[in-house]
Amino acid sequence: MVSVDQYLWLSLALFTIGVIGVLTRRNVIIILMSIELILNAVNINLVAFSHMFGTVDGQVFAIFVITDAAAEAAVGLGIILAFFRNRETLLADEMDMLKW
Amino acid sequence: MGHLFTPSIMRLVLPVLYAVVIVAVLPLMAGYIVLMERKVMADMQARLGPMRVGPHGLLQPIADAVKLLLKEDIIPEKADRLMFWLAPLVSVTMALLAYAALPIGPTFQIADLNIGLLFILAVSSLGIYGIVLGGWASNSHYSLLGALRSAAQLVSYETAAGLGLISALLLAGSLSMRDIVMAQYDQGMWFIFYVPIGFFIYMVGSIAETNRAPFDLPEAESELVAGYMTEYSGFRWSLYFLAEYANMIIVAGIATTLFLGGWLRPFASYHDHMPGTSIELLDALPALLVLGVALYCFFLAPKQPVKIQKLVMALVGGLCLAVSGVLAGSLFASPAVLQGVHGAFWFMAKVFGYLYFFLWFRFTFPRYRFDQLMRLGWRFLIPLALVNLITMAIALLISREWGWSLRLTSILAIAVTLAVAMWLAKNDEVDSVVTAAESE
Amino acid sequence: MVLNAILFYFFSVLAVVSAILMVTRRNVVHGAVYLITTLLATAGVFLLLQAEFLFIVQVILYVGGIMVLFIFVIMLVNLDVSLLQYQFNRQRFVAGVLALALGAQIFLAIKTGQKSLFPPSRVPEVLPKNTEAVADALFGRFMLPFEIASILLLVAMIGAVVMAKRRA
Amino acid sequence: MSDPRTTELTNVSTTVLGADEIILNMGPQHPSTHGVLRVKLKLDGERVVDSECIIGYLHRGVEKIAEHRSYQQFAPYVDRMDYVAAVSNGLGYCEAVEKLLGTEAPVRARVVRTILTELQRIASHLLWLGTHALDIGALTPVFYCFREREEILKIFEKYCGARLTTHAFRIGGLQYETYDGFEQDVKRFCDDFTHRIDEYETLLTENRIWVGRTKGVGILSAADAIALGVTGPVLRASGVKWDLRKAMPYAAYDLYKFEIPTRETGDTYDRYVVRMEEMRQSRLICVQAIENIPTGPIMARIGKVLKPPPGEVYHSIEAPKGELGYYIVSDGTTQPYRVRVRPPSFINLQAFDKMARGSLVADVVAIIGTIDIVLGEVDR
Repeated sequence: MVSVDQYLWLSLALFTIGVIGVLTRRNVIIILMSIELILNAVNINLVAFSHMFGTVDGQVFAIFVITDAAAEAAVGLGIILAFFRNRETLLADEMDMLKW
Repeated sequence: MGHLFTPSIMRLVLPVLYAVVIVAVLPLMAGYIVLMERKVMADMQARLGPMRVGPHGLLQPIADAVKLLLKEDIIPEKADRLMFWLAPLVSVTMALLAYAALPIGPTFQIADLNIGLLFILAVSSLGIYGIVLGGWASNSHYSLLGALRSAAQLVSYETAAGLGLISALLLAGSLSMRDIVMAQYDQGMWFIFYVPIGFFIYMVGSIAETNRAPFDLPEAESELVAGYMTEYSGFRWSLYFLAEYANMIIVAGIATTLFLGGWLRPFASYHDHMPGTSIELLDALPALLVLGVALYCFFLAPKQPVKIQKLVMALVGGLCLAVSGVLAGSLFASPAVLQGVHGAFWFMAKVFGYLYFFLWFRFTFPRYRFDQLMRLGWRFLIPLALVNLITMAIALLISREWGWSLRLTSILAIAVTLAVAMWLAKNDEVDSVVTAAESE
Repeated sequence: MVLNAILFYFFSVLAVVSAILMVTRRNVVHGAVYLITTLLATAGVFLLLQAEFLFIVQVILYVGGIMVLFIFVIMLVNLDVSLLQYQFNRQRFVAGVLALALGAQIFLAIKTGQKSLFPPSRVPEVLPKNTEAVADALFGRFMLPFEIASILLLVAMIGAVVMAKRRA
Repeated sequence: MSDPRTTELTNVSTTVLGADEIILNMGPQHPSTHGVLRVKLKLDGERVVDSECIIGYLHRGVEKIAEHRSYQQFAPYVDRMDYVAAVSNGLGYCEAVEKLLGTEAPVRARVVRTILTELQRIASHLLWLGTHALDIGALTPVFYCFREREEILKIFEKYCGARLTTHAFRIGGLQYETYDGFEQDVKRFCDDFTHRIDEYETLLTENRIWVGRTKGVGILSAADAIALGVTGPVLRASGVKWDLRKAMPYAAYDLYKFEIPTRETGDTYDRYVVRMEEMRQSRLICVQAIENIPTGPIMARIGKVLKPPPGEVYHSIEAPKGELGYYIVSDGTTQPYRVRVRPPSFINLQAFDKMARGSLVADVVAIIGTIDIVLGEVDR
């Protein structure tokens, strides 16, 4: 029988991979994608617990997490496009000037 | 051996059987839709269409398939090999996956998901990846431009088509495709009569979603040559082709299920309530129709120039005869069998009727320019779909609360939506003149 | 039930492997495709947890919407030179150790709390209509968060439009 | 200080977004350039900023060849220039040489020439309509147009044995008497044609998408048209009422009544309407001419060997594409000293840049179609 903690291990694994991605990668788009991965790991936890308690609140909250991820991706990609148009680079450690 | 056929195993075997049938029949059907398209196009353009391969070109799809299999499969030199190989696969699998919830007959349905319609929409929305990755992997400026354009078109028209569907869902009240058809059976009226504007919006949206007719911009633009499919050839190209036609059949299937009463025979609900008339004319219609086709084939057989064509035409005639026999035979069999066999016939008839409109539009309308296409989608179709949805919801509410008959309230809703449509179209005209002037 | 377990392990292995590939790949497009496989695997996990509506929202909204946005942006900035550059920043060792430490901490948290997790409730034979239940909750108890989420989306939309506007 | 390893690489970026203007090359081999025309478009995103037409791929040096041929020998070359309207080319050349000789073709020859030229005008416009609609995406009109054009080509074939490059006329008149049944064929075609034109009109004129794709596209004002020397339907669609058949009547045009259609705004839609109306007027001329073809000789009395007196002549006619002019200089020998052709397509093509600037890429295809160029005439 698949008990709840196995879902927790899965989301833990995805979460750590996401954090590694955010911290070690240079390309801003990969960083943004790793954040999406972290949000997904959180979703799995929410749904696993909602299944455990038999209620539906966890899933509803997961839907809110997804809408937030959508908003964040839209604005994040907008910033990347605007930044790329000015500085022709996508590397996080090259974005070292507050005002260019 | 007995335990082998326990209900849980049977629950698995039947859908797998249906899946195998559909996946096997689909390429053949896609091929014959291509032939139908070329024949109808030729007929509209005062010419004959394919006549050489087989009698009246009936074996043309098989010839096409063989040609496509034997053609050399070129991969551009600096193309991204993994993506180039993956892209057509994605678009074909997504197209085939959508058949899981399509109810062809009362029993002939792979899986009656309780989120059937949403599942099909979700899977067909993933088809964009096949196009976008294909355009990207071909590593040529033109196919990238074509891929981006078709992706933008697909995304924007999906919303319009989705909203058009929701207005029909309001009446059905359930997402499962079977329940939708049953709802139309219980209410005794196909949803197209309650919400025709929703049907119109869905039709326009579905044409744009399958990149066809006046919206076939991405691969038919004169300077984009063939859009995202330019670099593909041979079998890989035929995968894209199969995906496009499979999508067309799915879109037609959704339209028939939601608006034209799926496998229901016209006036289905009246037939059962009227005692006595066991074999009504409409029940015998399918058998008679196919019989007519069979006789026509036999009539044509001797007139074919080549001996082999005579043989094939006679064969086709025999096939049609067998089908009409099955249809007639099922009349006398138990009602379940009758429902199943005739249901499949009526479903197919409606699907091909819907596809005929696709072909008809393709040969009468010139192509939209990309910005006009986007303006039509965002500034006319989506607002109209929203208004249609709201008015339909209000009509439904009024008929539930105050007990008016749904037919009356839906007519009011249609009137209101039409008025809004006129207003939208009028100021859409004004805008297009403005943009034309300002673009000078 | 054994089918349930098999599917779970299949989806979780698929998710973890493609997540690792996503993080390590040099080519951004390959990374995006691997992320899409991870998202589809998690959607499968949602199905296993009887959350079909969430499965559909994940597939349509996440994979069909957000990831298309990602692929669009990747194509618009098809920076061929980024392939030649070094992909990991210089503090990758420190970052890696830090992330693993965080992971170990959470591991410990789950390990200790595992005993107090009570067993999963009996899976009822007739599945409750998940979509209706979610709809009731969404428009019933969670009315306020629903409105706030819609405003959030509105703000994000305006932000994205302003951001991407040409400076002409 | 950013990582040293990366700085030298970043400036090598080839980005889609970053590039300010891309040059799109619609090469000689292109489905919708009506022959071997190469167009270099400078694009800013979707909008055309600048365009340049590169021609010469079909240059055969026809005018140089003329200096080493006798007047009669050069007549077939003339058909190869605007191969879509060969009969009009022949008419222009023969009348120019007759003017040089100071003679004129007999009445019967002039009337038959008028009928054949007007039929050729309808055929040329039909071909234009079919390919123009095909470029904009309407797949059906091309087949209807070719069905009608086939009828006309049959009449040409019965009369002079050839369908496309007909060499139907001779200097001084006609070679062949009209075959019996000529009047009935032309009559049958004319009666049937009005119904056909209405068929095309129902398919395209009120079609919202067609109007959307053509109205306001490739606008050419009257002043620009005159400045660029544009002639023919393109000029008349910009509001200038100038048609050589009325202004300087030649052949037998002064015997018949017909109108000259003009429009005001000079966009692709107006040019479409003008050409459709012109087809109707040509049909009208044919009907009037067929009623009474005067009897009499079909060839003026000029010798076998033509030695026109030294001098020069410029004679122009209204070809389907515009004013087709012949400037011939003779030095008294049997071979012309110089033959200069004023081709309407070459000069109308100069208006392409004025029309294409500021329009979208998709409109470029419509604009090339609406100017109705034939590369044989542009390159000569």
